[in-house]
This record gives sequence, C-alpha cells and structure tokens, in this order.
Amino acid sequence: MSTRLAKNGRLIDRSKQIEFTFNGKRMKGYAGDTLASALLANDQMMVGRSFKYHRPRGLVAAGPEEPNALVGLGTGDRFEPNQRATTTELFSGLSAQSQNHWPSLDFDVLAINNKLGRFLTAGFYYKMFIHPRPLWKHVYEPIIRQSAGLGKAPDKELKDADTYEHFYFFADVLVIGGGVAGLQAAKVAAQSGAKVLLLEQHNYWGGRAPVDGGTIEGMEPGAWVEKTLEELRGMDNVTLRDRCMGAGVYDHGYALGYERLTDHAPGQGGPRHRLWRIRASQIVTATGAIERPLSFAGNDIPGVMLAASMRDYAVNWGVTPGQKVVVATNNDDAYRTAIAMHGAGVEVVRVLDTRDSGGGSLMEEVRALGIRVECGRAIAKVKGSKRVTGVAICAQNGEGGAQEEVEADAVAMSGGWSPVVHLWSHCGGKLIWDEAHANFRPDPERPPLGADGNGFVIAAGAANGAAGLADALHDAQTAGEAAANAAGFTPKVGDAPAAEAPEENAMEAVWLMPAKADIKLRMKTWLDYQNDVKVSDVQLAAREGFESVEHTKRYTTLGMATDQGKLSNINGLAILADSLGSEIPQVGTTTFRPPYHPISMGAIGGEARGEIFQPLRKTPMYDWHDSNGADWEPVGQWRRPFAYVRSGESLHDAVNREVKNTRDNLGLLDASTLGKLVVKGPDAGKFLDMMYTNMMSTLKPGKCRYGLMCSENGFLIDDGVVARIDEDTWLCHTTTGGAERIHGHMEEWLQTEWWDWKVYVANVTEQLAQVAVVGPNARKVLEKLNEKAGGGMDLSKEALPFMEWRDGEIGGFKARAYRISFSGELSYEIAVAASDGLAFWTALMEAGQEFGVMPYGTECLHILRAEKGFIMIGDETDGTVIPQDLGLNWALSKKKEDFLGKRAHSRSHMADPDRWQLVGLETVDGSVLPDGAYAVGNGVNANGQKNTIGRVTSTYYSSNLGRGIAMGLVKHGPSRMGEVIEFPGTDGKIYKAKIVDQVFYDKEGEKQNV
Amino acid sequence: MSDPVSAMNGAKFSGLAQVEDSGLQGMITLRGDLASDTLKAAVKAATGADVPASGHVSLSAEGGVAWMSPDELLLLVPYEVVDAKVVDLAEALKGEHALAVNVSDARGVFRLSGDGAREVLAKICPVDMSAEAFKPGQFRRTRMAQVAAAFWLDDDGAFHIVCFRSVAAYVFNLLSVSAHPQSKVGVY
Amino acid sequence: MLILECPYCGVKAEETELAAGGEAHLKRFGPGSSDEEFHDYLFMRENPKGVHFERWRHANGCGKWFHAARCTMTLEVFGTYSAQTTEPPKEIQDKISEKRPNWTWRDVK
Amino acid sequence: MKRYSAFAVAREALRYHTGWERAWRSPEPKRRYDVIIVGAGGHGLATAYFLGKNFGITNVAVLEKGWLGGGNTGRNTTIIRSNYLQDPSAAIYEKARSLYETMSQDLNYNVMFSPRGVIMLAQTEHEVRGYKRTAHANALQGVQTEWIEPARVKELVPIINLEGPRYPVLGGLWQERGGTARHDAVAWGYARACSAMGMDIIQKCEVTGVRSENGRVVGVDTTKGAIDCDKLGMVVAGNCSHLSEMAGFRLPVESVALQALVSEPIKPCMDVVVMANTVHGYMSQSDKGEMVIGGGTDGFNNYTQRGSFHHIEETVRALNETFPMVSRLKMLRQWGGIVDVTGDRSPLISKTPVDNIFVNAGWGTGGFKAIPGSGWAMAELMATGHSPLAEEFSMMRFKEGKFIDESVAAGVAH
Repeated sequence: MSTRLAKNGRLIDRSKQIEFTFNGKRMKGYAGDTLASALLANDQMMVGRSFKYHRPRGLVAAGPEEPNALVGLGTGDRFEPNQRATTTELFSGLSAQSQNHWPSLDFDVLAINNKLGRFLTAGFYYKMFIHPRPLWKHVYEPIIRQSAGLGKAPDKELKDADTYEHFYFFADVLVIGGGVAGLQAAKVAAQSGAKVLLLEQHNYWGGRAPVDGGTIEGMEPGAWVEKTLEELRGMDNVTLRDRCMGAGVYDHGYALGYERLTDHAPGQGGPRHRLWRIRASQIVTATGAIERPLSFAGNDIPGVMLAASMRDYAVNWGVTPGQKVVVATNNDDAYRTAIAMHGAGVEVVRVLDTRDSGGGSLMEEVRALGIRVECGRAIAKVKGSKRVTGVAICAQNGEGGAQEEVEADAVAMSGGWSPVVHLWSHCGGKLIWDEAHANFRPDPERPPLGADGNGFVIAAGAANGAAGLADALHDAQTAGEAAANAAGFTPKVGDAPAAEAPEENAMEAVWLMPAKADIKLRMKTWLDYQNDVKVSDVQLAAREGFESVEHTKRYTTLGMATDQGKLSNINGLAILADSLGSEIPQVGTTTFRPPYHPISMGAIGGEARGEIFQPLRKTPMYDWHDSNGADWEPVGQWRRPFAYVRSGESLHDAVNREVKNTRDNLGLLDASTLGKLVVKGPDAGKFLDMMYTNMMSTLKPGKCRYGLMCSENGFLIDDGVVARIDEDTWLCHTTTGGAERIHGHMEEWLQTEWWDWKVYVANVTEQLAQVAVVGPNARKVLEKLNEKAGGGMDLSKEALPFMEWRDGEIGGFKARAYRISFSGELSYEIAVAASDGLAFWTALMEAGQEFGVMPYGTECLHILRAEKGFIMIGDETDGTVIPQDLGLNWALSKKKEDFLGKRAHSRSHMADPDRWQLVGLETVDGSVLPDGAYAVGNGVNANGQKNTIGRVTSTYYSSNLGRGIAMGLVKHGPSRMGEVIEFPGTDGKIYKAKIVDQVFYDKEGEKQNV
Repeated sequence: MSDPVSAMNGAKFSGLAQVEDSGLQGMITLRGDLASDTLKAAVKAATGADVPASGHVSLSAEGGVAWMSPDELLLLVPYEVVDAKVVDLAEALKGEHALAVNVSDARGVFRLSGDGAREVLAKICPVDMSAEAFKPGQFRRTRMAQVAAAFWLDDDGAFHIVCFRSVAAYVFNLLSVSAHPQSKVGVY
Repeated sequence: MLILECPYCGVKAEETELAAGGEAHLKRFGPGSSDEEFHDYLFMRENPKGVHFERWRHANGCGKWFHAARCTMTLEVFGTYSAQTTEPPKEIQDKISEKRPNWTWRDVK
Repeated sequence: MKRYSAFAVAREALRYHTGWERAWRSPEPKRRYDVIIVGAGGHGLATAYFLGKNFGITNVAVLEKGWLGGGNTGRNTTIIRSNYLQDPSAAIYEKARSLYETMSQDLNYNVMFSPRGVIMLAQTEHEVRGYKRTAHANALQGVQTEWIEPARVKELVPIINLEGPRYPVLGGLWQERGGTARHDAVAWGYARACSAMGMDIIQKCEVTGVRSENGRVVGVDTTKGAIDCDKLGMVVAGNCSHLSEMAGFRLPVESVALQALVSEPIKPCMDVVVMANTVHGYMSQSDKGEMVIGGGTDGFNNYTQRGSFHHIEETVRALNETFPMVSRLKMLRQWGGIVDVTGDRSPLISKTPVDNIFVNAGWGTGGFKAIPGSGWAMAELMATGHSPLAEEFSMMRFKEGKFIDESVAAGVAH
C-alpha cells in the first residue's frame, strides 16, 4: 500500500494537519504536501482513468510532467477541471474529484474500451464509422465525444469567482528555473550589475539537488540553496518569484511568467493568477530535465512510477507508493532511488539494470545495503490491474520470456533524462541529439534570434544537457556570464562552486524493454499514458506511411495530451525511428509550442472582465440618458441611446413618438460622438481638396459644406459637414467612430505622402459636447435660453442662415452653432465645452418643456434622415459602394485634377452602367420591407444562384407618413421609376415594392429653411 | 449657466495606491516647429515653463509643458484662463505655421500616488516602471490596457495620468482594480 | 511581440503601442496613370522571405509614422527610420548588406 | 487500395494489425507528368483528386516540400460553413460544404465531418442588419441559413452569457449544416485516394525553379531533380509569392501569421460552432473535448509561424466574457500558421501571366472550409480552361475594381 513514512518529508510540516476530500472521502495531509503526496499518504494510488481505454491510472511523476493525476478541483464558481495533483498545493478544505469515469473511479463502465483495445488501435476511427452516413453525427460521434474529454465541464452558468491581472516587467537577464543551476546563473549575472528576474514554478527552491545529494562548496545542496537565496535576496538588482512558472518565450525577448497567487489559498482575496509579461535582453532557461519512463508491458499500472519521482515523494513529502519496490533502470541515477527507499524503510526487492556491466559507485553502495542488483535484466511485464502486484523479470536482450516473477507493489523506472528544452524551442531554438545521454539538448549554435539578430536564450544546467551536479553548476556559471555579457554587462569571471557527487557510469539507450518484445507485449506497453498510445500504435503508424514525426503524432495522438508529451515524446520518437530504420535525429522532434504547462484562460484575459472588459466611451450626457430611459446601442466603443423608453411603452412606441415629436415640436439629440477634426495651415485647403471628393478650398469662412471621403480604392469611407473657420482653418465632422479613423487617415497622408505640405490636424472630438436641436421649435428654445441669460448670439434666419455657423454665447454657455440639418427640420447643432455638456443639455430640456421637447435616439435619427432620403455611411454604404452608386455625382468635383479615389473610379467595373444605384422603395401595401432583402431578376446564374437586381439598404416604418419607407440599390434604378420589383423575404413571403424617388418627406425642403 | 465639471467629478479610490480625479485642468494642444524661438517664447509666456526635451515634462509654478511628439506639445495652464491663453498663443505665433487648440475638456486627468503607484501602472502599461527606468520629469505616451494614455511623474512621487474624456470612467476603474489592496506585487 | 524603436520619440515601443501599416516606399499613382500602374500601386505588395521595408505608426505614443527594415524569416530588425523618404537610407542599406550580403528588395539590391 | 471498414478493422485486430498497407505510396518522381500540383495541403490534394475523378487526368504529381497536410490544413480550427454574403463566395463555399457531407464515403476515409451547426452571433444593431441581409442572400443562393433569436441561441449554446454587460446577444445567423471536420484526415483521405488513382505524392521535395518556354510552362526544378509537365498548379498558400516569383510573375498577396489555441479537453459542453465577430472570438469543441479557439492575424508580413501574444489575449478575454466558464479552463497549446491574404481578402483561383500555370491562393483565414470546392473548381479550370465557380476569383478582378468583399458588416454609423 502507499502510505506516509515514519520519517523524511523535508517539505512538510507534520505539526500542521490539513483535511481535504477526494471523491467525497475525507482525507488528511500536512502543510507542505501536494495533493499528490497527500493522496499517496492516504493509500489513494489510483487517481484517474485514461482518455481512451479508461484504464486505471496512478501517479507516475511528482511534478508538472505528471500525465495521469488530473482532478476536478474546487466547487461552484471556483471549480476547475484537469488540475494536476502534483502541482496542487494542499490546503484546508480542498475538494478534488477524479475524472473520466462513470459511475465511479473504481468501477467505470467504459473500461470496456480496454477489452476492445485490440480494435481501438491508433487511427481506428479513420477507418470505420463511415457508413451509413447519418450515423456519424447522430450515433458514433456523440458516443466518442462523451467517452473522450477528460475533466468535467464547469457549470454552464459558472461565473468565475476569482480575478486575474497582468504585470509588465523589464529585466536584463531573466532566469527561468530556481534549481541550483538557475540560482547560480542568476547570481553570476546579478554580480555583473545586470537586473535579474529569477522565476521558480514550485513553492520551494533548489529543484532536484536537495533530493539527489552530493555537496556544493562542502555543503549539503539544501544548505547551499538557502545560502545562495540569501545572497540573491540581498541584492537590489535581483527579483525572485516562486510559484511563478516561465510559461512561454516569444519573439524579441518577450516571455510569460504564470504566477499562482491564491491557488494554495482560494478565496483569500486579491487576484488568483498574475501573468507576467516580461521583456528581457537575455533569457537563461535553467529548467532542468525530466526523467523518461521505460517502455515495458504494463508500465501504466498504478504503482509504476518514475524512479526520481518516487524518491521525491519519499524525501520531500515522506510518502511511498508501496512497500516492496522493484527498480528498473538503464542509468546510475535510479540507484539513488533504491538508496532513498531503503533508507526510508521500504523494501527494495530488486534493481534491474539493463546494462550488462551495470552501474558505478552508486550500484556498489546499493549492493552494500544488501539490495539485489541484476544486470542485463529487464521487466518482461508488470502484473496487476488497479495496482502493481508483481513483476516478471527477463533478459533485456530477449523477447520477454520471463525468468522469474517477484512480488512487488511498486515499480521505479528510469529510462534516462530529457532536458526541458521547451522554452528554448518556443521561439525557434534548435536541438542536437546527444548520443551519449540519448537525448535532445539545445544546440548553442542555433539559438532563438532576437531583434538584433543575435541569440537571446541560453540554456543552463540539466536543461542544457549537463549531467551531474558539478557539470550543471559549471554550465550555469558559463550561462550566467554569457547572459550578462550579451546584455551589456561585464561579469566577474570566476569558477563555478565546487561540487562533489558520485561518478556515474554511462547510460544505455533503451527504447523497448525487453529489446525484442513481441507484439502482445508491445500492445501493452504504453508510451503516452494519458492519451493511451502504445508502442504498437507508433509502429502501426510507421507501417501505414505516417513517416513524418508530425504525421505520427497526429495519427496516434502521441504527445497531444495535457502533458504535451513531456514523458512520451522521445520514447515515441525512438520507436518511430526504429520502425523506419532511421536515426532519431533524422526523424526529428515535433514543434514545441507555448505554454510549457497549461495556464488559465482567466490569467490570459487578465483584468479585462465585467466593467472593464472593454473601454466604454461615454459622452458628457451619458448618465442623464441612462437615468432617462435610454435603451443603449453599442456603436463602436461608444454607447448611444437607441431610444428613450417611457414606462408602459415599447421600444417601437418610443421610436415612433420621438419621430413624430421631432417633426411636430422639438427633439434633442446627443451628437457628441460625431468626430471633429481641426485642420489648419497654409496648405489645409489643398489638403482637404485631396481628402474630400468635393471642393473644400473654395468654402468661405463662416460657411459649411457637406463632404464625402473615398479611400484610394474609390469606396466611400466617411461623410460629414465641413466648416471653414478662418482663412487657414477648417473643422471637419466625421461619423461616430470615424474620428480616430479619419484623423489617422489624414495624418497618414500628411506624414507619408505630402510631408512637405504645411498642415496640422488636431482631434477635438471630445473637447466638445454637441447637441442637435431639431424641429419647428428649435429656434424658440434657443432664443428662450438666451432670453433667460440676458442675451446671446443672434440665431435668426438672417443672422445664421442655413449651412452657416457662428461663435457666441447661448444661454450663458460659450457655444458654436451650426445651421445644418440631417432631418430636414429647422435644426441647429450646438457645440459647447464637454465640461458644460450636461449643464447645457439640462438647460435645453428645461427651457424646452413649453415647446414639447423630447430627447431622441439613434433610431429616430435614422428614420428622420431616411424620410428625407439622406444616405447613412454604414447603411447605404458597406465598403463596396462608390458615390456614383448613391447619386452623389454632384459631390465629385469635376474641377479637381486629383482627389483620393478619383483614379479608382475610372476602372472598368466602377464605371460600369450596370452598377446598382440608389432609389426609394415603397411597398405596394404600405408594409415595411424586410431589412437586407434582395430583389430578384429572372433565372439563375452559372452557379445556379437566383439572379438579383438590387437590395434594400435602409427600411423603416415612418410614423409621419404612416407607412413603410425604404431605400435600396437597384440595377438601372433611377431610370425605372414606378416599376414594381419583388423582394423574397426569409419568411416565405414575396414583398412587392415600387421604385420611387428617395425623398419621401418635404420634397421641396421647406421645413429646414425657416 | 456654465458650471463645468470634470469627467469623473472628483472620484477617489484608495488601495495599493491612491487614485484621484485631478479636477479641471487647462490644457492646450500646440502644434508647430518646436525649435522655433518664437514658439519657445510663446510657450514660456503661456506656461512659465520651457519646451521640454523629448519624453519629458517641464513644470512651473502655475503650469507646465509636456512633449507629445516632434511637432506637438501639451500646455498645462489653469482651467479658467485657457481661452485667453489660446488667444495669446495665436497672437504670439502669428506668421508661424502653428496650431493651438483648447483640449481641457477633452481629457480625464488623474493623480496616482502612494507606494504602489509604480506597480499599478506596471500592471496596465507596457512600460518599465522601475525607479531606475522612470524618473521624475519623464513623460510617456503609451497604452493603458485598451486605451491610449499619457503620464508624467512629479518630484513628489505622484503620477499624473491623462486620457481621453470618454474613457475616463474606464481608466478610473482600471486603476482602481489594479490598485486592489490585496494585489501588491512587491517589486517596486 | 516585436519591439521597434520609434525614430521620432526614441521610445522602444512594443507591438501593442504600434500599428502596422504595410509596405513602405510605395509610389502613388493617381489620375493619368495606367490601369497597370494603378493596380500595382494598390495591390502588388512585396511579400519577401527575408528583408522587408514596412510602415508603422506609433499609434499609442507620439502618433508618428515611421519605417522599419525587418527580416520576415527571423523578425530581426535592421533599423527604423523616418517615413519622409522615398527609399531606405544608405546606413540602413549598409547595415543590411553587412548581415544579409545577398539581399534584394524590389529594385534595391 | 484496401477498403476501410469496421470489418477490416476487426479482421486486422485478430492479426495484431500487421496487415495494414501504406495509406499512400511514397514514390520517387518520374521525369514527366501531365500535371504537377505544387503543395500537398488540402487544396492541392483536392485539386489532384478532382483532376482524376472528374476529368480522368491521373498522370499527376503532387509535390510537397515538407510533409503533406503540414501547412494550414493541419493548423486551422476546422470550421466549415458557407453562409457568405457575396454570390461567388457563397457558391464555392456551399459547393465545398456539400462535398464535405459525403467526403467520408467518397474517399472511404472517415474525415469526421460533423454538421453540428454554426452560429454567428449578432451583438450590435449593425450586425443584426448585416446577418439579416446575409440570410436573405443565402436564401437566393441555395444556402440554408436562418436568423435566430437569443432564446434559441441559448438553447444551442448553453454556456453562453446572453446578457454580457457590454454586448448583449441580439440573435444570430444559424447554419444548421455547417460544422467541423478532422483537418488531418481531410489531407490524409485525399492523399490516399490520389495515390490509389496512381498519382504520385512526393514529400520532402521542394520546388527550386519553374521553367517555361515562350510564355508557357514546361516543368519545375526540385530538390529531387527536374520534372517536366504540361500544366502546373501552384497551391502553396503563404508561400505563393515566393513560388510565383520563380515563375516570373507577382501575386497580389501578403503573408501574415494567424494564431489558434486549444484548451485542455473537457466533457462535451458546446455542440455547435460559435463565432462572435464583435468581440473577435470564435470557438468550437473538438471530439477530443478541447475547446478550439481561433485568434487574429498580425498586421505585418511574417513567415515564422509564430504570432504575437496580444492577439491570444484579445481572443481569450472575448471568450471569457461571452462564455464565462472558459475563464476556469486552461490553455493547453497555442500555435501559428502563415496565411496568404489578398487585397480584398477573397481567394485567387486563376490563370496567370504564364500559360498553363494556374494559381490557387489567398484563402487567408478561411481556407479549410473551402477545400473540396476549391479543388473542384481548380481542377475544372486546369482541365478545361474555365470554371464557373472560379470565374470571379480571377486575379484580373483587382485591375477591374471588381472585388469580392465579405467584410461588409464592418461599416460605421452616424
């Protein structure tokens, strides 16, 4: 059984007991435990079910490489699926559920898949479920989906109870990994004066060294780690972060750090995760190495564990997965596990060393402890189902004929070590194959390249393939010096701290155990535990021609599980190379992609949620609208009132009321969102003549002109009223949301094409609150305001004629008044300082009471302009419409040699007389045409689609006219007045509409000229 | 009657740092040839401060000048006198190619102070906020989460943040969230 | 996540402070140009594997447009320079020649 | 070609799967082919397949510089839909979608086409109008789509938050027969079928030169030697500019990085594909259980297959807001591809200035869904010189000003 040991546990505090639950069962652990170590302490060896065969799965590793121990963690709005037990610190009240089984972990119906394993090989689903066709969607796929998928989905209504944030940090040298190599590299770099950030993913420092032993500068590694940490903490230019994983390395020295602030203490307040966005001149990856499993039959049975991980559990947390352990290895390191387990009082039944000549001094030490070591031997097969019960032993160099069977409840395996090269590789660092250690390590000649074209990542220690304590420290010393140098500092060149550890014999590459295992064994030999990929699957892929490593990965799903192949990739690759009769380096690796280890979506999103999900742009009158019934419409990042709904009224009623009232009495529109750009300079007129299709240089000061803007490609991009302020100053209005775009557009041309023209542009959109005062009583209300204030600007027809503007005071407010109209009514647009906006609006509302004032929203604005046949950018235009389509030829200056869009208009398709053109549309029965409907012509086109001859661009119910009105683009429309055309609706009805003039209301334009 | 109010009308938040609406601040966008002696003199006359070096702000008793771009300054003057200053500037710059406009009401201005101020900004701006990198007198235009913003650091260790008026509420909320009392990073 | 130094304000801006603006040094063709010229001006962009000259705007910053010389295969930046030029300045070209002896771009060799 | 079936799998299981043959042959190139297709991605393989199937042209080589299906075919988020606005787009995407329906049976390879339905969310009035317009257009184009109300959206997507504080869901455009397919399987299925017709798929064979005489193509140089051909199809996506330059002409295309990511797998929680264009996020759940999420494109030319992280952030925050439970999932993996984008962001299926060279490129961010339709049209164009489906996608359109603009929903309003 797995249990807590009487001694050991350097990371736990036995005086602090913690209660938690697993699958509802109450369990106890200690402060400092991980959920994984605590589960082992409670004899919970089995922790989940595999993805495909639903086989029982136990803990294999002790760190982030763990493929099996994934749990659903927490409850309610803090539930999270697929959380690794090995990276979850235990806390009081923790609640975990195992995954991928039904009805229970112990009894899982889908374990039937295990029995069918012979059929469900790699890629079986590509070969079957083909007939009959409907069954895939309705039967096969739902079953597959339900049986796949690992963790439970969070509740559909879950709203994350936690918050997240980002943090920008700039360093000369970023060191990732707080083991002895990372500490040493950080120290060396910091001593040069470089600003250093050191990240460690765990809540403890020192990595493996304190577990693995040896001495550094005559000290135990643990003591050396403490001493070095103290030194680093004493340096102003060093920042240390634990619980902060280096998650990804990106171009130009960008790196992500994933800091888990409250995962070990949920609900304590403050953000749960912090995503560090780091810019570093140099990055040292001291990310260590990961032990590889050995590929033998039954290597997935709970109780089979990586040798170093078993040692970690015993030393760090004082737990053991079993009482009788068999160790299988191809290298010397696993002997440390035998020594550690023996020291912890666990029986080591055998050490099976595949090497005929065995190991070095560590082996001797093990033998001296009375442990039986057998060389040239291997595991033929592990016995057991839900946990290990025994091991069949055979010769490594054979087919697996068992020579002996021993009783055991745990197996420690070591197939050698793979440097963690992920972060090195994320941004293009290349690898070389190290024959001696049978692993890929960073190729120092081909690092990721930074903005200056030089390498910006340096691997250090075990992550760089350095084997052994002394080598790792030496490598770290060099890496620290190199990083400081490359970051522009002069490191003090010195010797690495002296380290001593036992000499080790060379390891032996073992990719299959035993070497000639037969197919029955190979079908029980796991490569990828979580995704259930076996040696036989990779061999099958190779046989079927999936020769590229990427093909094999995708065909078998090897390495595509949530551990991203940390344990399985190299073993699988070796099997593939062998099957292809190729060398491992020729086959190559798949691409390493960020993140190193999964990071929360919450952290990626950061603070952007709820209120601050996106900026919400508000006009100065926003709060007034909000408390006066505004039904909001998002327009870009602005929000504008669609209509002001009164109690007992529908939205539709409100719109109709506003439309009628504005025509009959007085309406107010908050027009502050319209863009306002000041354009000034000796060349401003010339410049605006290029920007607009019409002539702006001839506009007289004091006057306004409606202008159109096209892109260089000819399409309409914006419109608005331009006012000439003085000899060399114009004010250009843009559409809502057009201010920044058009401002940028103008600056682009000024800076990159006509940079010798003397023109300055300033965006004053938000300086001004603008109110459209519209309706027959518009002048009255303004004059009343002036009266109350004891004077103000003359707003009479004579003093301020249509399409002119004046500066002055209205109601005591400094204001600019424009006589312009987008409704056909008597209309003033009054601009006041934004800080006065609300006060001015309120004053208008008060003064307007006697004149029947009502605010109106965007829908009313739309209807009023449609009744008058005015176009709206975004309705009549959609990025494919040119002014000629809208009958706006009058606004295309014939006198100008050039303006943006002019050349484009002469291309054949734009000059085509068959282009659809703007007309008014009236349904025969007075109903409202459906929005976006198309008019059909005769027959179908070459692709069998019905031919169309036009479409609706705007359609509304006009409460003034008591009928539907619409505008649309119709082929040869203006010459087909009076014709009735047909618009099929999506409701099955055919809408018949007559082509008419687009001005529906006050055709002579009398109302606006009073 | 005119009774102007600033975008956030005096709002305050206190956490890791103090966030306060700075109230109404007179501001003028001035575009022109920054090397021109006429312009330099006009700026000095308007603000009492000299044209600052690129990336800096120069402050005087009653105002200041921030460097916005190679041909643009942001002049800081008392709110009440801004119109008069614009007129003076126009007069002083007659004959120069220049543009001076009042943008006092187009902005939200915040004061961010306290020990956590650097960390609060470092959460939302891609700028090195360490004391070695960002010093009093520096002025930086950048991105603040999802909007454009600018800030400078005064000699008392307070940051002054300028953003567009329409997003003042967003920026205030952003600063407040980033200044959550339990979100200290502990590096600055 | 590129960093480009704005030649106007000296800020080493990160990509999120910038807006990309496509190929640099386009020659505008207006009225009077042939269909071919106008088409190439609007649509035929260089798309090299290697040295590329492009426009950026320091949008969340000083607002100025500038040019960058950059490698599209490695993202190495050879330099940034004023947008008010019709071709890459000599020092930029020299710097590229040093690092990519056989580079070409449009007619620039 | 041995046929795949449940029976075949069972039979093989009894002999430990030792009897399976190669899915496609891996031959050395011949000296000459009638047609060479450069690029063994989905579009290239589909072109070859339909040359054989529809026109009996089987003396065909498909050259691939890397491994087949290794470009954007194997990197995309596998969404299949045809609810496009403009006629030419709707025609080719609907052709493609209908061919996806029977692809598993046609190829005898389960490509897992899953018509689970695609919703495009409308979150502004402007989008409502845009999608209603699309629904009208689709009805006339023979594309089955419908406008649905928020309550129906919630039924189809239980994890959605209809009342987001910023952009409440106002409805959606629903295409019930849209969905997803297994991207690798599409490439593998076509490769297997092409190989079975006698075509040669030659991997790790990079084209280094294009040879033509008197304005007409005669062959290519490759890392495996010179190969002659009568006709050449360039179907190399992001690398098309590079290849066309070898042939002496240019294309109106730029190559930029597009990113995607997946979450860790979870049990089924979202059956349909959801696209939320206002906030720039789209998501589906794969059969494996991963939430498959598409990100945005960078604005600059880039061949590294790596994009900028801020696009991932933008996408994820949009999804956290639209589907709040996503916040508690984890990103497992992010990656990038190089997409080729034209001036109007619609593709090119076109003749070129060199006789008998044809180009199929510019699919930008949406090529996977088009694969069979694109292959169909390209094969027709190459075999007969004319294809109604390809007609409007000629590169001449840029000269005429006759664009195919699908971005019309992105307008502005007063």
